[in-house]
Amino acid sequence: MKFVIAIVRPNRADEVRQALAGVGVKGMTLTEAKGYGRQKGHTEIYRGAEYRIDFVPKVKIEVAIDDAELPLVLEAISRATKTGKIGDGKIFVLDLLETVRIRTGESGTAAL
Amino acid sequence: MKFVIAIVRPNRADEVRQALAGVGVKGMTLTEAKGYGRQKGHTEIYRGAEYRIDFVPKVKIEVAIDDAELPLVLEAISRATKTGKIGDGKIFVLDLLETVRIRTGESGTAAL
Amino acid sequence: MKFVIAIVRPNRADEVRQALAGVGVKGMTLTEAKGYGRQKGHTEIYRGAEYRIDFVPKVKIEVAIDDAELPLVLEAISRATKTGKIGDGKIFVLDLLETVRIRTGESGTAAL
Amino acid sequence: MTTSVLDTGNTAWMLTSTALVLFMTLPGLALFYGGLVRTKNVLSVLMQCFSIASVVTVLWVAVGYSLVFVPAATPGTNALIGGLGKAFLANVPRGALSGSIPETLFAMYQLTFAIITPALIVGAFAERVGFAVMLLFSAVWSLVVYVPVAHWIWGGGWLQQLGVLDFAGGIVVHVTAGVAGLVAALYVGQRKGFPHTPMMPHSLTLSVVGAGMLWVGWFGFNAGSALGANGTAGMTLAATHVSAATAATVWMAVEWQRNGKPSVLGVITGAVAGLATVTPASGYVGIAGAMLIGALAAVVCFFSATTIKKRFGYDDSLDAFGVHGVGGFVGSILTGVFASVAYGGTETIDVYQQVGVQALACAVTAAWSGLVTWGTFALADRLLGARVEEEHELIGLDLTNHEERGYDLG
Amino acid sequence: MTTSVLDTGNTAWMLTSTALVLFMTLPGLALFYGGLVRTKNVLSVLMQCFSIASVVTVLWVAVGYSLVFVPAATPGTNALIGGLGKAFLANVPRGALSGSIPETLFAMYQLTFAIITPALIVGAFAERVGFAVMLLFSAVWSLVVYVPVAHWIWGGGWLQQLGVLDFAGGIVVHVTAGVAGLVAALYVGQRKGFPHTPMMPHSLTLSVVGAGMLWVGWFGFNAGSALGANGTAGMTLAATHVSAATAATVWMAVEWQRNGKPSVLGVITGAVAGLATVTPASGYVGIAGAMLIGALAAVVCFFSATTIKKRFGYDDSLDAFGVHGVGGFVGSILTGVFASVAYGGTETIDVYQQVGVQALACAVTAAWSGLVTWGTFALADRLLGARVEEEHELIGLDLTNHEERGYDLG
Amino acid sequence: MTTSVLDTGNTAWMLTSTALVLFMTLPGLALFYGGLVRTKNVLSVLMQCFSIASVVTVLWVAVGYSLVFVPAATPGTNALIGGLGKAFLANVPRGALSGSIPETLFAMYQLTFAIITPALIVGAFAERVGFAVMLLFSAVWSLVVYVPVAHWIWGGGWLQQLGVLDFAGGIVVHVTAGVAGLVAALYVGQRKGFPHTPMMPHSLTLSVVGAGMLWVGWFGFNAGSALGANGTAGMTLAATHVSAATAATVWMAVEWQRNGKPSVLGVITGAVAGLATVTPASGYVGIAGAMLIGALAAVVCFFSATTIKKRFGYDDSLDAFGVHGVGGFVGSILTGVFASVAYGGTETIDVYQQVGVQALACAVTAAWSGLVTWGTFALADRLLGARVEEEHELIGLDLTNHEERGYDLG
Ligand SMILES: Nc1ncnc2c1ncn2[C@@H]1O[C@H](COP(=O)(O)OP(=O)(O)O)[C@@H](O)[C@H]1O
Ligand SMILES: Nc1ncnc2c1ncn2[C@@H]1O[C@H](COP(=O)(O)OP(=O)(O)O)[C@@H](O)[C@H]1O
Ligand SMILES: Nc1ncnc2c1ncn2[C@@H]1O[C@H](COP(=O)(O)OP(=O)(O)O)[C@@H](O)[C@H]1O
Repeated sequence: MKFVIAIVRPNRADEVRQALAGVGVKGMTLTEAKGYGRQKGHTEIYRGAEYRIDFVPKVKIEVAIDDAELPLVLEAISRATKTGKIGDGKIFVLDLLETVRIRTGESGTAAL
Repeated sequence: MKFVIAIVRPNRADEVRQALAGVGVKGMTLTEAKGYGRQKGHTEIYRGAEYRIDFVPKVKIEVAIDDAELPLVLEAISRATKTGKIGDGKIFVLDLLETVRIRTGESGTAAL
Repeated sequence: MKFVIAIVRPNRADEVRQALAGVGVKGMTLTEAKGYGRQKGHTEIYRGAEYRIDFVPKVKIEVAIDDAELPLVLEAISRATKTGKIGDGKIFVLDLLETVRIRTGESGTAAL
Repeated sequence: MTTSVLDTGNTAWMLTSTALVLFMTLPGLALFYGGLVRTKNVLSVLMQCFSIASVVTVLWVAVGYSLVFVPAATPGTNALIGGLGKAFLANVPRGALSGSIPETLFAMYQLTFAIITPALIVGAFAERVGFAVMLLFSAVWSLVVYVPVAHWIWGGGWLQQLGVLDFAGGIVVHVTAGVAGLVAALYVGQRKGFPHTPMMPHSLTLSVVGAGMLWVGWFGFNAGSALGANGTAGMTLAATHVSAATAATVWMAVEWQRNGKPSVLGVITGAVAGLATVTPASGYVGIAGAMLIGALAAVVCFFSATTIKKRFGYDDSLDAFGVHGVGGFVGSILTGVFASVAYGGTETIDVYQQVGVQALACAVTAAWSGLVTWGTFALADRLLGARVEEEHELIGLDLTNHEERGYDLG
Repeated sequence: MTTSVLDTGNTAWMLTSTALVLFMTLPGLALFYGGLVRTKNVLSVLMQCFSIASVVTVLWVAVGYSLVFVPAATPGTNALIGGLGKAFLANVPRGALSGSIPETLFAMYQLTFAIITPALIVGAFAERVGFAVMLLFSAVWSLVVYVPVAHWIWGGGWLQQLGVLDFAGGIVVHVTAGVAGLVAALYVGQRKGFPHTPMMPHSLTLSVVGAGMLWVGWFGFNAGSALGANGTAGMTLAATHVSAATAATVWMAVEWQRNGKPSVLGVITGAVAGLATVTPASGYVGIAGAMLIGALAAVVCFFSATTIKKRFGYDDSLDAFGVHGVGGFVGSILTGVFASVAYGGTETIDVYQQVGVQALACAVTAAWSGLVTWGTFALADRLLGARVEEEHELIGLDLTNHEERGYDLG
Repeated sequence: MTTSVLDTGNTAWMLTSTALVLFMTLPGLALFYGGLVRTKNVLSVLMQCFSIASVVTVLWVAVGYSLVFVPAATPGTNALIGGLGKAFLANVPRGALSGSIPETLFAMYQLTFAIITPALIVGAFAERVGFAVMLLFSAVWSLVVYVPVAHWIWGGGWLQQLGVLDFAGGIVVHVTAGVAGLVAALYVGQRKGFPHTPMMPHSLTLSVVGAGMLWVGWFGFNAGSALGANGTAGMTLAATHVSAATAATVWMAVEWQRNGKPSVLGVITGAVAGLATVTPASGYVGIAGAMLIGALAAVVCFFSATTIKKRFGYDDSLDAFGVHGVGGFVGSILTGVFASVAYGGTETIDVYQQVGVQALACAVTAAWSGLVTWGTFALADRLLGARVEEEHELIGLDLTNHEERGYDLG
């Protein structure tokens, strides 16, 4: 199994959810995050002093999948969130040793 | 070492903490998250229009452990958070290559 | 590639960002978190009753890097955030199978 | 008092007072209470205050005002309830006067009291009673408790004839609401998890804002009860303010001494306790009396909101009984003392006898309010279920009752 | 009316009313609107209300007051616009009276109306119009629409001569602002994502607070328009309050029936609709008339803010037109009915004829306001671009227009 | 002024003004300041305002009022301090008058000034001074600075005898508080991280709300200082409002020009600067004078809160000195000019001489306030440590001083 972490633009969360559901993914978990990268942040002004805020709002989507789903999943995320402009985000793929569904105690791909 | 990620109901965080402490876990990290899965979300109404919110509040607990602790940890989390109703959540287990305790520079299981 | 997760004090995020940038890291992702560990939390009082809050505010920094960068990265994070007092935090290193830059479709170390 | 010429100064002050007392509920009390509940229930509390203000207005205009302040058609029943001669304010032309102010204005000023009283109660059963039950209860309680009690004490009813003193509503407002709160809290039971799970205020910031508004608005509540801009209004305002400040200071000191730290919640609760407690006495006492009342209010209400509540284990969520009820009792009894000219007050009374009358009035109204509250909740329980399903309590009333959330800050 | 002696009671009430109506904008309306937008735009709305209050004050003192209330130098033009005799309030000494109150005070009281009117409009184009465009528009609109319309109806202009009835600004304030909002919303187009993306209020809590302040402040708006503390003020306050409460109750009932649940946004919108709609009639009607107006306000505005808006697809972000505009129309027409002594009102009028005059006044002012709004936006579009870049709309106006954020709670 | 008959209109306005000025502190200033600090310190600021209101009330009633407004027993000392003849308001019966209003009311109105003045100071040392030190300081400062200075200028003391003009507290309130703030900020030093770490307001939304309340409440502060509902009150209200609006507009323009963008914080700070600066002159000037004062207030305070503070590096956290102190100085001096009939004012004065008196009064009170502040902080430093431990400053005062948090939105 694979554990896929996608960092995407905050307003794209719903598109990603739909795209993933579209390729058969049954669940995912989302966290608000702040990203630093090539995309530049913004400035804020306070009493005449300007402060650079380097971190930009991002959403992190974590989804555990079966190995076979990986290409589809990568493609779905990219499709749903790609604008071609700096800041589209990253997808990271990690190996997932085990999954447990707490409710039933099922494990492995059955628990996804 | 293993890196365990548990997605559980938000009001269960304290029970999980206690259960983990009960099996000897010394530390953990918690993040607020939103989950999508079989558990259905809620609707919100605005000026007569109804919107479905598919994401439900969840808490993500991350805990780094020694390999030997894994069965106990899985059992403790399940016990603390299982209600038997849809939405109890998932546990994911990843392999953990290295751990460093910043304060002392210790690494490996000594740093857990 | 490696996926490094650092849990640090919340007021240290900017120092870590600078230190990482200093060793050539181009991007990272930050999440607000709450930690439980040796560092004790605080008490809150409500209508004469005292409640212990065991979780303390932390920041989680996730950074995907090339294998070769690991020692530098570990060192940079430690340097930027170490105070020597309990609660400095942890660094966890996981193996990273794949990285994709959504904007360009690049993958592997080119996408970092 | 009974001059039949309109005085613009008195009218100006009563217009302002009406605005101030409405402001106490909207948004004052709504914020004070709203800040104290958990995020998932903030809107439910705001909604309760807002809808009570609306529905009670309709009831008051329809029959409430008339039943309180218009003599009954058959004089025999007037001891218990007034008449319907001014239902829908039909016989209140714009030229009609009540003392030296327009009667329409008097009716609206009194309405603002009828609004805040049931709104105070919701603090006791917050976070677990659904909107429909709350609305049904508030409407019934308003007509069956507030209206007759106000008639008994202010509208020429039997307690007024006995000489009870209640300047601005210690009994009419705070005792009745506080007891109703306690009984309702007992009927519906504790919130799930109480008292072990911490149920922290989701925004003490909002509660402080609400407390500030209550303090300021209370000038209209008490000094407005002078029904004119005169020496009584001036002294009443002073007594009100001094009692609030003294109570806040004393509560802070008590907490500092007992817990090692003064709390924000403590200081604002102290101020509200001082305001509620001085209310029945506010127009009769001098400065020293007001200070003493404030100090006692802080000590007694501190004790009731912490020790007593813990001891008996009822879940009066936001201390509607612990502060308003207890403060109302204490203040109403003390009015029998400090209103006396012997103690710096304005009334030539026999203190022992007056305290007796005050106690009787408290006891009877408390019993009546408690009885009707229990009965109404029992009825609502039959019809709708007195409290929400456990699942809904967990999710929160905002989403389950209104499909809305208080904040969407993401 | 034309006594030339200062009455301290009337003056006291008008000082208070001036404070109350300013309070409606700062912070009442600012909060009501601010809570309804998304987090990223909350400051932009607060800033708009605050800067309108500031800039309109300067314009009003400079020329506005004079052009509305001072007769034109050449009598022939007075039907359309007043004169500049009191520009910069230069000829308004502190001893000057307007009726029985200081003229300076009258000028300030009227100013608070001139402030809130353009502030109401911003609700219609919120979240997509930049600060500079908003400011330019508000300044122009204030001088070219508000000032002449106020003169026509309150300053001795042609509509007043025709006998139009507008006690506290149903036409002058709500029709003009509502229509301007609609036209502006049509000119700049929908927000990106509307109506499919949910654009939930970021803090209904704030909106409830704002609504409470509007309700209380409206006592100054309507009862203050009696320009004294008298029987009319009392009845006006009652009519205002009763209409608000009835409308909130009815809106709640309609929603409950249609959606299965009453919403917080519904109840507060209902109250505001009741307040806006009763405004033109508030000084003329009796209690029954006010109740009827409130009930109608709720039904019609509910329909306009949900069904009609959806049907025609314009994006009146915060329902400035749907509530204020529609409520203004309905109330102004109904004033022609319920102001009549035949229906419990104060005026001896022919209802059919009066409704005609009211309709004419609404139509002409609406047309003028719409026209000038379209023209001004077209001009602003040339100069500055009518709406912000898409990227800026996405990021939000707080950061892009002001480099600030509403909250930093981390 | 010295009529001995109660006027209900004047009394109505002063009752309202008392409510308005208390509202400026609770919750106005509390919110304005509370929004500007970081989340971890919001409650500490609210708590400071609330507890100052409470404790100063007790002190004022006990001795403050008497020492300011009652002539000293030995006439020789009256130039410096009043007498104790009305300690605990003991000799102030409800029938007593002050001018045409109840003396109790006058005492309460003046109390609201005594409350807000030390509350203004806390803005200067926010986020690093503990609760106990703050409370000790406020109590001492209130008695040793506010009370004598108010006596000097308003209670028949030496500066009043010299003819100083301070209508509503430019010197008594703003100069004394501003200078105390500066000295306290210097004594306790910068916040850890200042000025490099951004210390952004945690909720500009709250600050805007607070600013709106301050603006509205200021009508009671300035126009209430007319002590009646008359022509002076009307003109004072106008001058106050116009100055605020002009200052907000000018500040916005200056910022727009210098930073490319106008900021929300700028506009609200401008309004407050305009209000503070016009205060001493508000009852004496005409509209043009008020506009000029507002414009100057904006420019000078902008300069002081940005450039000067940066240049000298003191950490006046919320610009208590930069806005109130500097505005107070500027306004008090300009009063010597614009109060003159020659410049549209009411006073027949020699401008040069009057400016001299004003400057002298500013200098002496500033020196006295600064001296006592330094001394009191030095004393508090000995007893309790002037500022909190570094660790506590990091965690925030809410948790470490009160074991509470401002928000629990999770
Ligand atoms: N090496 C990295 N490790 C973790 N997160 C990263 C890394 N590089 C980028 N990110 C995340 O991806 C986001 C987008 O990256 P950025 O460089 O701004 O643009 P792009 O995705 O177009 O290359 C960043 O804001 C950050 O959250
Ligand atoms: N494949 C997945 N990857 C990541 N998170 C998941 C996945 N499936 C479920 N989750 C998380 O687990 C939560 C519970 O899942 P859900 O399907 O609702 O119920 P259950 O745990 O009873 O099967 C989801 O809300 C989501 O946060
Ligand atoms: N085993 C663990 N798994 C995950 N996170 C941990 C673990 N142990 C500690 N942490 C995180 O590291 C933080 C610091 O740990 P703590 O024991 O308090 O101090 P120190 O880092 O000085 O040993 C914790 O608050 C928690 O967020």
